[in-house]
Amino acid sequence: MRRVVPIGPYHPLQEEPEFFKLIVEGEKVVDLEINIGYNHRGHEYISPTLTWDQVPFLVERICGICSDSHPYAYVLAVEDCAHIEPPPRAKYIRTIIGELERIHSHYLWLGLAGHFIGYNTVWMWVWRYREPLLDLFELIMGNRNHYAINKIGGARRDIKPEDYPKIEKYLDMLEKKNAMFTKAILDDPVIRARLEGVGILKKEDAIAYAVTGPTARGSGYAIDVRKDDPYDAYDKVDWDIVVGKDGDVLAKAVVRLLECDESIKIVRQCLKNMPDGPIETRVDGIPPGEGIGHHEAPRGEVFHYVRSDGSNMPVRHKVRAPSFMNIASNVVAVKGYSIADATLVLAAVDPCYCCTERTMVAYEDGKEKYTGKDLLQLSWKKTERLRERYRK
Amino acid sequence: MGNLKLLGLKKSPWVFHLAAAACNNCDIEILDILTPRWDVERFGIVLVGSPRHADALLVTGVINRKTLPRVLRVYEQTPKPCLVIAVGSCACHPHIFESSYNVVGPYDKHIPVDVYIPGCPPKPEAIIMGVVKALKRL
Amino acid sequence: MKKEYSKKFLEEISKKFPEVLIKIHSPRRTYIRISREGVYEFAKFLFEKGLRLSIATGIDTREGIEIIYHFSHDPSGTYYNIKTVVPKDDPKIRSLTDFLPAADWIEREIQELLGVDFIGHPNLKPLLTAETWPQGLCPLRRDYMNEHKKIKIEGLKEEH
Amino acid sequence: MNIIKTLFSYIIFPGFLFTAVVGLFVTWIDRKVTARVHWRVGPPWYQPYADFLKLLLKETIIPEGSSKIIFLLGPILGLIGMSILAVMLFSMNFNPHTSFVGDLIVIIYLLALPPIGVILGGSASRNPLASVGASREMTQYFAYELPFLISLAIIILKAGGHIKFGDIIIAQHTSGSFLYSISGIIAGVVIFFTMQAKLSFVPFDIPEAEQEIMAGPYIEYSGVALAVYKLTRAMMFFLLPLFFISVLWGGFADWWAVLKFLVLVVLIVLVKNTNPRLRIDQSLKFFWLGLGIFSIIGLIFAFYGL
Repeated sequence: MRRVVPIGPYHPLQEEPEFFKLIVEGEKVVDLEINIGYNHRGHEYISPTLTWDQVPFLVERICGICSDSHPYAYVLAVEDCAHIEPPPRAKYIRTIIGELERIHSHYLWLGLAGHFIGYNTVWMWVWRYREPLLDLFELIMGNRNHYAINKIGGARRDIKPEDYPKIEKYLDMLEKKNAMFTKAILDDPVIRARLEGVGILKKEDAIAYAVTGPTARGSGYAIDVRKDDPYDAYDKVDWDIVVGKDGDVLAKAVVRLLECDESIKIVRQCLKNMPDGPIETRVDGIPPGEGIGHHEAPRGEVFHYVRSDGSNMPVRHKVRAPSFMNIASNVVAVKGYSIADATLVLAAVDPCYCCTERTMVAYEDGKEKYTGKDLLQLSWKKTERLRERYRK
Repeated sequence: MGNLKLLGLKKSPWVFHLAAAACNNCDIEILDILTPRWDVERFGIVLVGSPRHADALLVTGVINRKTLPRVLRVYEQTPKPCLVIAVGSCACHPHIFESSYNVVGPYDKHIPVDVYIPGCPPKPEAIIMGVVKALKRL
Repeated sequence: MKKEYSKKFLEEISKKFPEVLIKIHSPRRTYIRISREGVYEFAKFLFEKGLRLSIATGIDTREGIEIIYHFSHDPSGTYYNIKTVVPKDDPKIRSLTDFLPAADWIEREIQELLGVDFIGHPNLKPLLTAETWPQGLCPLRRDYMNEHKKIKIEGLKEEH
Repeated sequence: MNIIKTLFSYIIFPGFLFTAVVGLFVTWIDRKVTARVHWRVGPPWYQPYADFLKLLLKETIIPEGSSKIIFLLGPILGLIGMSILAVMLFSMNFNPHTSFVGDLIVIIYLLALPPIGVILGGSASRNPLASVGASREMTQYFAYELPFLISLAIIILKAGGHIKFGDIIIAQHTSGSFLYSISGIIAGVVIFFTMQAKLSFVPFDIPEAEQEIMAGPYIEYSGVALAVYKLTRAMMFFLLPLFFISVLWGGFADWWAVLKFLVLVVLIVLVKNTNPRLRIDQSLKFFWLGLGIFSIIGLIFAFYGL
């Protein structure tokens, strides 16, 4: 007997609205129908109505978790179009933030994966160690998410030399914890029973569906933009691509965990070799032409294409998030497994369907208490307090 | 009787998390307030999986054409009395997305909103403060 | 080594498909212009060579609707972008889905946002917009964008 | 006078009211210990009571097209079963001679009432996720019932072949707890896991897996009906460890029982927090192949008096 089990659009499995129709026989999934568009806000339509410098703020709000990756790829695309060479220090700063974001995103996924298999202890513990990283972001860029670090021709904020030791200290702590989590996941028989051999995406399917990122690498398809087409500081540091081979959920989880180790390595080397100098170059308009930028986001390759006609706004801006390719591959990965596995498989590609804006007025008892400006100041004060606490 | 009802609601607000077209940030920060650093279970706040069990809806993101009917349905399904808390600037006003063809406006155009928490994303402290304020207003 | 591969590959292309126009923007970005009829064969050739379809972009330009297929050659990190133009009065092109499942979603997206028909696509339903969205109204077409802007501005004037 | 006494024992002590109050307190222990394992602080002591009160006062929605009577009967069935079970457990522990022949079988059926209520309610909800949950609950019930019955057979053997609850307790008073023997340990382990499954705790919370099928059978419930479900669960959480203590750990007529009870509760919570959820087929395999064979070995030991 065939039945339809709907997952979504509002379902605890996903934080975002997304609609999967699982067509099941008993507990076995025989087909999957994916219905997206619940998150469609028309970025590609809005983008040509903004100036070149405003677009990073828009694309940052495509997704809150890869809020560094989208502006990164956009900036690379514009730089490719206008042949702009950012100063070396800016390149290193961008690389560091990109890698820290990868750690934050992978930890977020790991915690949620634990939550999905009902293992809330993993969720709580992993997020506990992710929290100091968000503090570091606030310390460097003034916001926990939506960092706004990328800028055409450079970086918006500098990492101060006195902040290096704090980053190093965090990395030392994380390295130990990461080893602990890797061991815990590989050793726990019940976790293995749930993850091993589930949701296998074969290499041929991975190539045909053009998946990217850990989803592809978990299936033994070794592609990584950072290695293939190195940009910024990635060709100046020493690191390895992590490739799994089975293509199951366990392989994807292990690839993500080991990638965190590589990210730690990259950030350490970047901090050590960081050159001095300015963090941005002067940009005088974007000449007519077209440009492509791609960045290896935590979930895979983010691809941006821009076309300029020489005015102050892009003519066309195409955005391709990694999940656009990865989610489509679920159709093959989920078939033949049970409903319980299906939710895990759907989550294993680290789907991300998603964006936002700032500051209004808060009321208390009908009276205006804080204006936008007050709130901004309160927020600055907190960041300052945090900085002081860390400097001690 | 009325007082008892309020007391129960104040001491045990169960929230359902409803994301329309949002970037993930507010949603992640909402999950974040459950984790050890913030731990809102201290105040009895629990995230529930079905709108039928909820007392408060934490809504994020702008509403687009496709999510609008779903949002209305979830709101209908929630047993009354229920609070609606708009988390994040998008939920308060579409701002940057206003010019888009697919966005049909903020939440308060479609369902009654009790508290607005601005910020992109609001810090976890701000979200907790917003929920507390919503409870105080009862 | 990577540069050499690219050079050799481009030579092979111009031998096999003499009608294409090749423009090298930078060492790792190459734009190739081809007629609408030749896209299918050319894309198939690229896919068999092991290139990965990253995405396709549709742009509404003066000459017609321009579609760019972005193919990535990962070992050398090079992007080969196939450009083709579909006239606006006859917006049709052959679908790539029969050998490349990755093209499924993006063709649906271009169909709904720009109104290009992909012949041979198994399931050409709207991907992103709502069921209530009027069929055939393409938000990324110039005429819609200009119209929509005008409506917005008039609406704002009325509000104030 | 006798009627009043009976009514008192069913409604107030040790029946419904007392079990409910203590049961809700036990769920607080659960939440607090869980929070400590997670490095959190956890809720204040009155939290379960506040939750319950709030649910009682909220609107109860009956989904359109569902069978109204069965939908509302589902939660009540379990509640009645647990109230009667409480009276039986208490009276037989403090006064073993009130026991009657075959009362253990009555208890087995009383313990089956809550799952039956969940299955009925879930199937009546007319929601695909609820019906998946109900079918999982049913599968799970058949899975754990087999080893559970075999291990009860071990206990009956050890008590000299009487299917009388009172005799089991008397036998333990005279010759020491059954738990302190090989077959007793085996029965203890099996009943422990069965308790975990009966309470639908991780790793056996498959029927109501929140991340897979939302709340499963409970998805359409709200207000009073949901409150009753929660209360039944809380009462079960109180009564199942007591049942364990009565049949295996020497009864609970002395103060040591409080300590034993807490040890059991904390153990259950720890197992709950250090395991991921199993799949339904894995759970079936675990109970039938793993624990089934294990309990049969225990039965053989018990036969030889070990």
